[in-house]
Amino acid sequence: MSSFADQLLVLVMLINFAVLGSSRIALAIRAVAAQGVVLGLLPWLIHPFSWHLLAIMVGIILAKGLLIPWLLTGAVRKAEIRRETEPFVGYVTTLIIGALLTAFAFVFAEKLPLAPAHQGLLFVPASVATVLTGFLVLTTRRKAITQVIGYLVLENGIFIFGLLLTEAMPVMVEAGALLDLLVGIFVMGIIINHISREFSSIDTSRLTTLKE
Amino acid sequence: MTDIVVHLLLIILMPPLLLGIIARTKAVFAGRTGAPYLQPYYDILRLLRKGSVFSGTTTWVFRAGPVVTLAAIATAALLIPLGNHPAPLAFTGDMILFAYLFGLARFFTMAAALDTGSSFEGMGAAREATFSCLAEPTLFFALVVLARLTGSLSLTNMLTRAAAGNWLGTGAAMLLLTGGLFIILLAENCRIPFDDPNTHLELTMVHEVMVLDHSGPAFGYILYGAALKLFVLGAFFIQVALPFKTGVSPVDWVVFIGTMILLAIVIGVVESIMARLKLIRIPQMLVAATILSAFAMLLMLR
Amino acid sequence: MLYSLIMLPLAGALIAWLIPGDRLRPLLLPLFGVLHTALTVDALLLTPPPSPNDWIHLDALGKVVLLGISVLFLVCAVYAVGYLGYRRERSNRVLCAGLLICLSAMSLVCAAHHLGLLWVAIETTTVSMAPLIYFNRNARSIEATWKYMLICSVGIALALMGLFFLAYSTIVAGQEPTLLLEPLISSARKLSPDWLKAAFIFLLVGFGTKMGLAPLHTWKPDAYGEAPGLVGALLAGGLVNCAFIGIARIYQICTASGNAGFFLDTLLIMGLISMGFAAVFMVNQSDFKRMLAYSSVEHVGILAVALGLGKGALFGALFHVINNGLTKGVLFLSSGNIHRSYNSKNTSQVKGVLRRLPWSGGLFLAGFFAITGSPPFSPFLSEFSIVSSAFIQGRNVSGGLFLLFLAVIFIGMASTVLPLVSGEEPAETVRTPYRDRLLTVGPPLATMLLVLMLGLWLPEPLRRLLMDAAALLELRP
Amino acid sequence: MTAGNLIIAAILMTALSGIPALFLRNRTLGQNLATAILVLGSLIGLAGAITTLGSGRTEIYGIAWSLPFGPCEIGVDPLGAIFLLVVFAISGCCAVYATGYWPAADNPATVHRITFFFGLLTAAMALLVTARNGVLFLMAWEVMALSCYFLLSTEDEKADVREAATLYLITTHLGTLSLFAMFSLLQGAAGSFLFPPAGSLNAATPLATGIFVTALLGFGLKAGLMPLHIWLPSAHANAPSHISAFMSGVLIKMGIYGLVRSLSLFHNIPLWWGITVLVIGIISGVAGVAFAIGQHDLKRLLAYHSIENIGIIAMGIGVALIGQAVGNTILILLGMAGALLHVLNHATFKALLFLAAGAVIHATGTREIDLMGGLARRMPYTAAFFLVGAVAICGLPPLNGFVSEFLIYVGLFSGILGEGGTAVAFLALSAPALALIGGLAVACFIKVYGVAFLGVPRAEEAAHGHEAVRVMLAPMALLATICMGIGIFPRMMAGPLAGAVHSWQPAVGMTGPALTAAAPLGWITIMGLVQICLAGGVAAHFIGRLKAEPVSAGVTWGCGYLRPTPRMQYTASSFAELLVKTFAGILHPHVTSPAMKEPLPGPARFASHVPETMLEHVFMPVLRLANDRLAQLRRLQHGQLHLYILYTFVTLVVLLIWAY
Repeated sequence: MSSFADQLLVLVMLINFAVLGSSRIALAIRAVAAQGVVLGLLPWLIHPFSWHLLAIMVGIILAKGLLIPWLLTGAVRKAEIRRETEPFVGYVTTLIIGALLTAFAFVFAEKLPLAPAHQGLLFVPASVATVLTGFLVLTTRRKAITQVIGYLVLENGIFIFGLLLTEAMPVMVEAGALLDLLVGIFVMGIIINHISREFSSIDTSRLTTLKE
Repeated sequence: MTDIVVHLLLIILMPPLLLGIIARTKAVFAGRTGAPYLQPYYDILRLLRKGSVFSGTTTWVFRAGPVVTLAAIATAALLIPLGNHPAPLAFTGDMILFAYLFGLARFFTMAAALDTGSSFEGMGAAREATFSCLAEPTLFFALVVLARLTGSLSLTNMLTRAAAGNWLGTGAAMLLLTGGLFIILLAENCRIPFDDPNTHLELTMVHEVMVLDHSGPAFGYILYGAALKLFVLGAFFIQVALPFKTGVSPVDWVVFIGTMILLAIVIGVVESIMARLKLIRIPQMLVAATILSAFAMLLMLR
Repeated sequence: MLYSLIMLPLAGALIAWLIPGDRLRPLLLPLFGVLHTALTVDALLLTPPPSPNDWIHLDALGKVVLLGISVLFLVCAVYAVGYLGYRRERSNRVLCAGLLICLSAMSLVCAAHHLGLLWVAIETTTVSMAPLIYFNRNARSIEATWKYMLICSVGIALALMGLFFLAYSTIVAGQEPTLLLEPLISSARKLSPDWLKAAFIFLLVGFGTKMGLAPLHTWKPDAYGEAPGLVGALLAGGLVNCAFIGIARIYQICTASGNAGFFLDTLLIMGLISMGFAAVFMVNQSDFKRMLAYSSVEHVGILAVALGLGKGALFGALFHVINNGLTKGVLFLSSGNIHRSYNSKNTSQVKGVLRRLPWSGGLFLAGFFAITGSPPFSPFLSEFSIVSSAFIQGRNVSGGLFLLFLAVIFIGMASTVLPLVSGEEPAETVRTPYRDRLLTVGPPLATMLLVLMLGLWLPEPLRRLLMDAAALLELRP
Repeated sequence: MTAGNLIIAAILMTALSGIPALFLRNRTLGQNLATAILVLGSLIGLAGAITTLGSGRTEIYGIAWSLPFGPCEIGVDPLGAIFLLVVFAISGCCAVYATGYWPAADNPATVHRITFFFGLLTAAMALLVTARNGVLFLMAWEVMALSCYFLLSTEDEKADVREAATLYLITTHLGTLSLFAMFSLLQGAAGSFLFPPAGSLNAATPLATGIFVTALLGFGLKAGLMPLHIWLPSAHANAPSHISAFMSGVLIKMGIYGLVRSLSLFHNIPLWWGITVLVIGIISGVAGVAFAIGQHDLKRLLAYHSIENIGIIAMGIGVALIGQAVGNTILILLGMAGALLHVLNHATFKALLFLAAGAVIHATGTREIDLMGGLARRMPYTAAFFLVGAVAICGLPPLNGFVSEFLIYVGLFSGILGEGGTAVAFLALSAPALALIGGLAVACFIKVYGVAFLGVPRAEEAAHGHEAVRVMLAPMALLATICMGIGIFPRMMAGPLAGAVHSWQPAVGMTGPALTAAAPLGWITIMGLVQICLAGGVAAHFIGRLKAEPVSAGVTWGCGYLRPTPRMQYTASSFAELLVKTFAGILHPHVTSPAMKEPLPGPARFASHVPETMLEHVFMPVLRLANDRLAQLRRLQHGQLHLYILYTFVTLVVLLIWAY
């Protein structure tokens, strides 16, 4: 069973690369949605069944897999943009950096001891790698919407780690995670609309009037 | 007691004589007969009997100038030992008062000069101010040396104890010191080569040009004050340069008077054989004097 | 009791949202401000028996910060009535509601003893502030809001990661998995050190972003510069302190874990870096609101340094939390007035404030003296006790750097503030309706007097409270 | 009513003196009321200081405060009392003067500001001198600095006033920061913020060295020791004159007080401390007066003389420290007594000079001495008082300036007689240096006095000068009297000074007679009287002659030129030219001199101006350089959001790598 979880985690990491490499925003959004669904499935594999668990799964799949992608697509449609043109760093380069970061994640994970229950699972490297990927997207992309996607990837990475604690951690913290996610995206969505209204584009590289 | 009386008599009577001797010496060098030795006395007495002319621009400062100057120099004269005899007034640190009294005299002379509002007298005051504050350190180096030499903080001891023995002990230092002091002596008393007491090219003068406007008794005081200053500083100098002492009081008085006259003659000779320095050279000479006495001090401290 | 502290403002927010009239709504703020302060004082006076395993209870640390926040909010609330009087063109529904929500979240931060709950509360403050920064609805404010939102969200996400690590460290150590503070502290020695370190780093970066430690402070000048004065005051005097509590809680756990060296050094270095950054950016800063932002960066740096020094500096740190909050309040509110009156916040246009607005100008000047640690204002006491404890501990290099940065900062601030307040007012400045009135000058004036009072006379209860709080942070050998 | 209570009462009264005026509609009444309260407070304070000096007792009071810096005490001892004397005396005089110089009727906008902060300033200084706890000291220190800032920036509509005020504020705050370090270190050494008893700390420790250096830095900045004097000239020049008088007379002395007080805590003082202070003193003295000669702004010139006199005071302190190092009590006694007496003397004659200068500026409306001239005719009293001050500050007998320099000189010379290589060398070198300072001071003040007061008016302003009103003259008269009193009867200061030195260094078991034995103050009286008698005699004779013989008035002898004009008089620039040229090495004067090429040159003018060289050629360039370097760093705040996030990212990674 746990080996299957590992395969899913590998899949998650592959999706990271898909996000990194995709120039079409719609694709990136789908990729993140897929990642969300996969994460929603994961708890099933590592924890024994419980209604509580089921609730969490459903909640996650709904939020990460449907609601947020829907919000984002809406924002994209409003702002009429198809693809992330000329990012700060080229796609190939980002892919390479992504690979390096993933490697770094594995090295970092090596240094940390695991609880006996989770020996040999890829959770830690996967989550760290995903977090780093999120950072990478955030720092290399121009469009506000893509940066939101990057932020989502970051959140996913954190969530992966959260899975290790599902039973240890009280519900409300997960709720907190989701809440944060939702509210964050929600507010960002609003702001993106305003940005597009103010600047007739959501190219954040234009937002540089405030500086020394 | 007698010593004090003699001291007072000397500082009252002798100073103009020095001027007379200097003038006579110069006359001899110039091949003239020259005025009698006592000429300065006649001049002063005549001036005291004359009326005065005061410029309309002047205030009380102008009148106070000569008075305060003379008083200050006279006070200094009471602090200086003559020959081998203690000064009438002697106490720890009197050499500082001695030095500063001349400062006071200078201050009021210059004030009186500036009070006239004449550009020439201003010029003279400016030069006097500059040269005197360059001369000041030399005197104090000398005082330091003497203090260290005699282990005392009073002019009387410093000068009376500065016996010929010192020359054997620390000849080099004394030599440098004498050189320095002699330059200061000439500079402070406005003698050639620093200044010319009896030229009448105002542009070239220092002391004389400051007193251009004084007349009558005031000018008499100035003349006498100048003579007294020469006398006092001369006494200071010879007791460092020629500390001959026998210990027998009358003899020492004679020796002192003799050496003073000798000094006057020397000054006369110098004035006759030297030309006046260019004005811009004077500061350099004064700094040189300072350096000489500074070296003397270093030799002492070594 | 405690719950009312949190619920009451929420109710207020609801009412504010429902009230239709823009004129009436602002009056809710002082009303709830007073109620909240009353409740706070009450909570401070009669202490419920400490219940360690409770998710919500108020310990000395929480009390200190809560006190500061409540007073500051009251001041801003009264000010808001006067301020919104000048901003009739905007609907203030969002502003009022947001302020009250933020207040409730801040109270929760002070009371929360479950780190998850603490984190949620801090997150709420972040989110609730976003629309307030956006109050002016122009290109600059939206840019500021966007940066604030994204950077802070990233930070907060990292903090969550840190919390997960912390929780996991209990699991790895085979402890009862929990995020309650007291159990964590008592079992700190047993936690897996590696995970603890990782947790500390993520939490420091996370809450540090919120607090504005350099180089995580990048959102601060923009947000502070564009937000209205009273929002800036709450950001600098309220939210910063919430983040401080977050870090202080982690500090409690980490220092209890035995080998505290790494954690202390990290804080010390981060703090010094922040002060250095602030110093660099304050020199010839032409926008006085941005200058205040950098000053806030400086002061969180001071707090971090104080935590890093420990021992005697802890008292100073906690006292400084209050002093900095209040003084920043004065500065932001008076600078808001100046901004209103000149319709510019650039020193090239703003001159001779003392002649045009004697009260606001004087307050701004006094605030400047206070914030730069000049006696007899209270920040002097806290800053001096911090730096002196540095020297007393023989940390001369840290102390020297501390003073050096203070010196540069003073030069920078002085050369911005003094030309601002002194001299003749330029002829060509625009005339605006703003005048100094009781409602816009009274609150900062009262705060300034409070700061002065604390600088001359530290009331015994407050002093004991600070001592207790410092004892909570003390390094346990 | 003990001395301490008197002092405390005085502090409270002066501190509150300005408050009632704030609530009075009638500004003139307010000003007079404030002045009355202040003067009354000052008198009470003087009474307290004098009782302390008389009894020589030290009184310590604990005061209850809630600040977390240990117990707090205030105390009055002879050492402090000397400074209290200065504070209250000068404060009273300046306050009275202000009613004539800064009347409420003419300055409705600023009068309250001045009276309020002036009272606060006085109180802060008095508190500073009595503080026995480091933190209380710092508070008083900063209140003093700030209220002085507000006084200084009274006329902040003028650009150069603003600049001066800003410079002052920044430098004084830097000093305060250095004092933060100093008192922290002191706490580390003494174990409490209370000042330890005098001579209780060992100076031969690195900690003590730290304290010494920080103290020298912090207090030196306030005292205006070269090269930390940069703020002083512009501040003194741009403040209202009675404020300048108070700053120059008292404010900078607080720096001296701090230095003296902090040094008094140590025993076993290393020689290099003394030599450092001595050398700094010499530098300040010579450079200060050299700069002064180059000025022709009356108040800037006086300001540079403050630097000079602070240098002389520092020399005295240096002598005392050397005395401690080599174990020569005479040196300690003479050096410290000289320094303390010079504190008192400089306060009196410098205040006198600034007040007189204020009267002149009030009358002529300019600070440029080349536009004055002939004022002695129009304002005879002011001229006379200025002359007294000038003679005193030049250290000429028989006024008070001479007495304190005399003590220092005797100290130097008795040090020279003693053994101990290095020490003797430095002492021997400093005697001529002091002489040089004296000579230059004479040159400078004859310049000021001659150009400003003597001769004939050089410009319209001077021609219409008018004598100052009585309330302005009275304080000057008082100060002049003090100058002469101390100058002729210095013996009355012997007891207090010895007591102060004793409380500075209890090891020196000295009392009144010992000081008079070490330095014959009695003789100074005698010599003074001799001088006066001689002068009187000559004067009497002179007057007699003038009566007896005809006296006629004429024009000044122009060497044949019969129509001299005022513009022919020697100007300040030309008077100073020779000296400025001599010291051009350190002064870097800006000279504009005519270039004579053609045989018959047209009109040309010579002018020289000496800037604040230290500031222009050392500090500003450094600051500018630093600023340019920092400008590079400021690019980090470029507004690129994604890079901001990168910062976060990098911080995280760096910390992780550092941790593992």
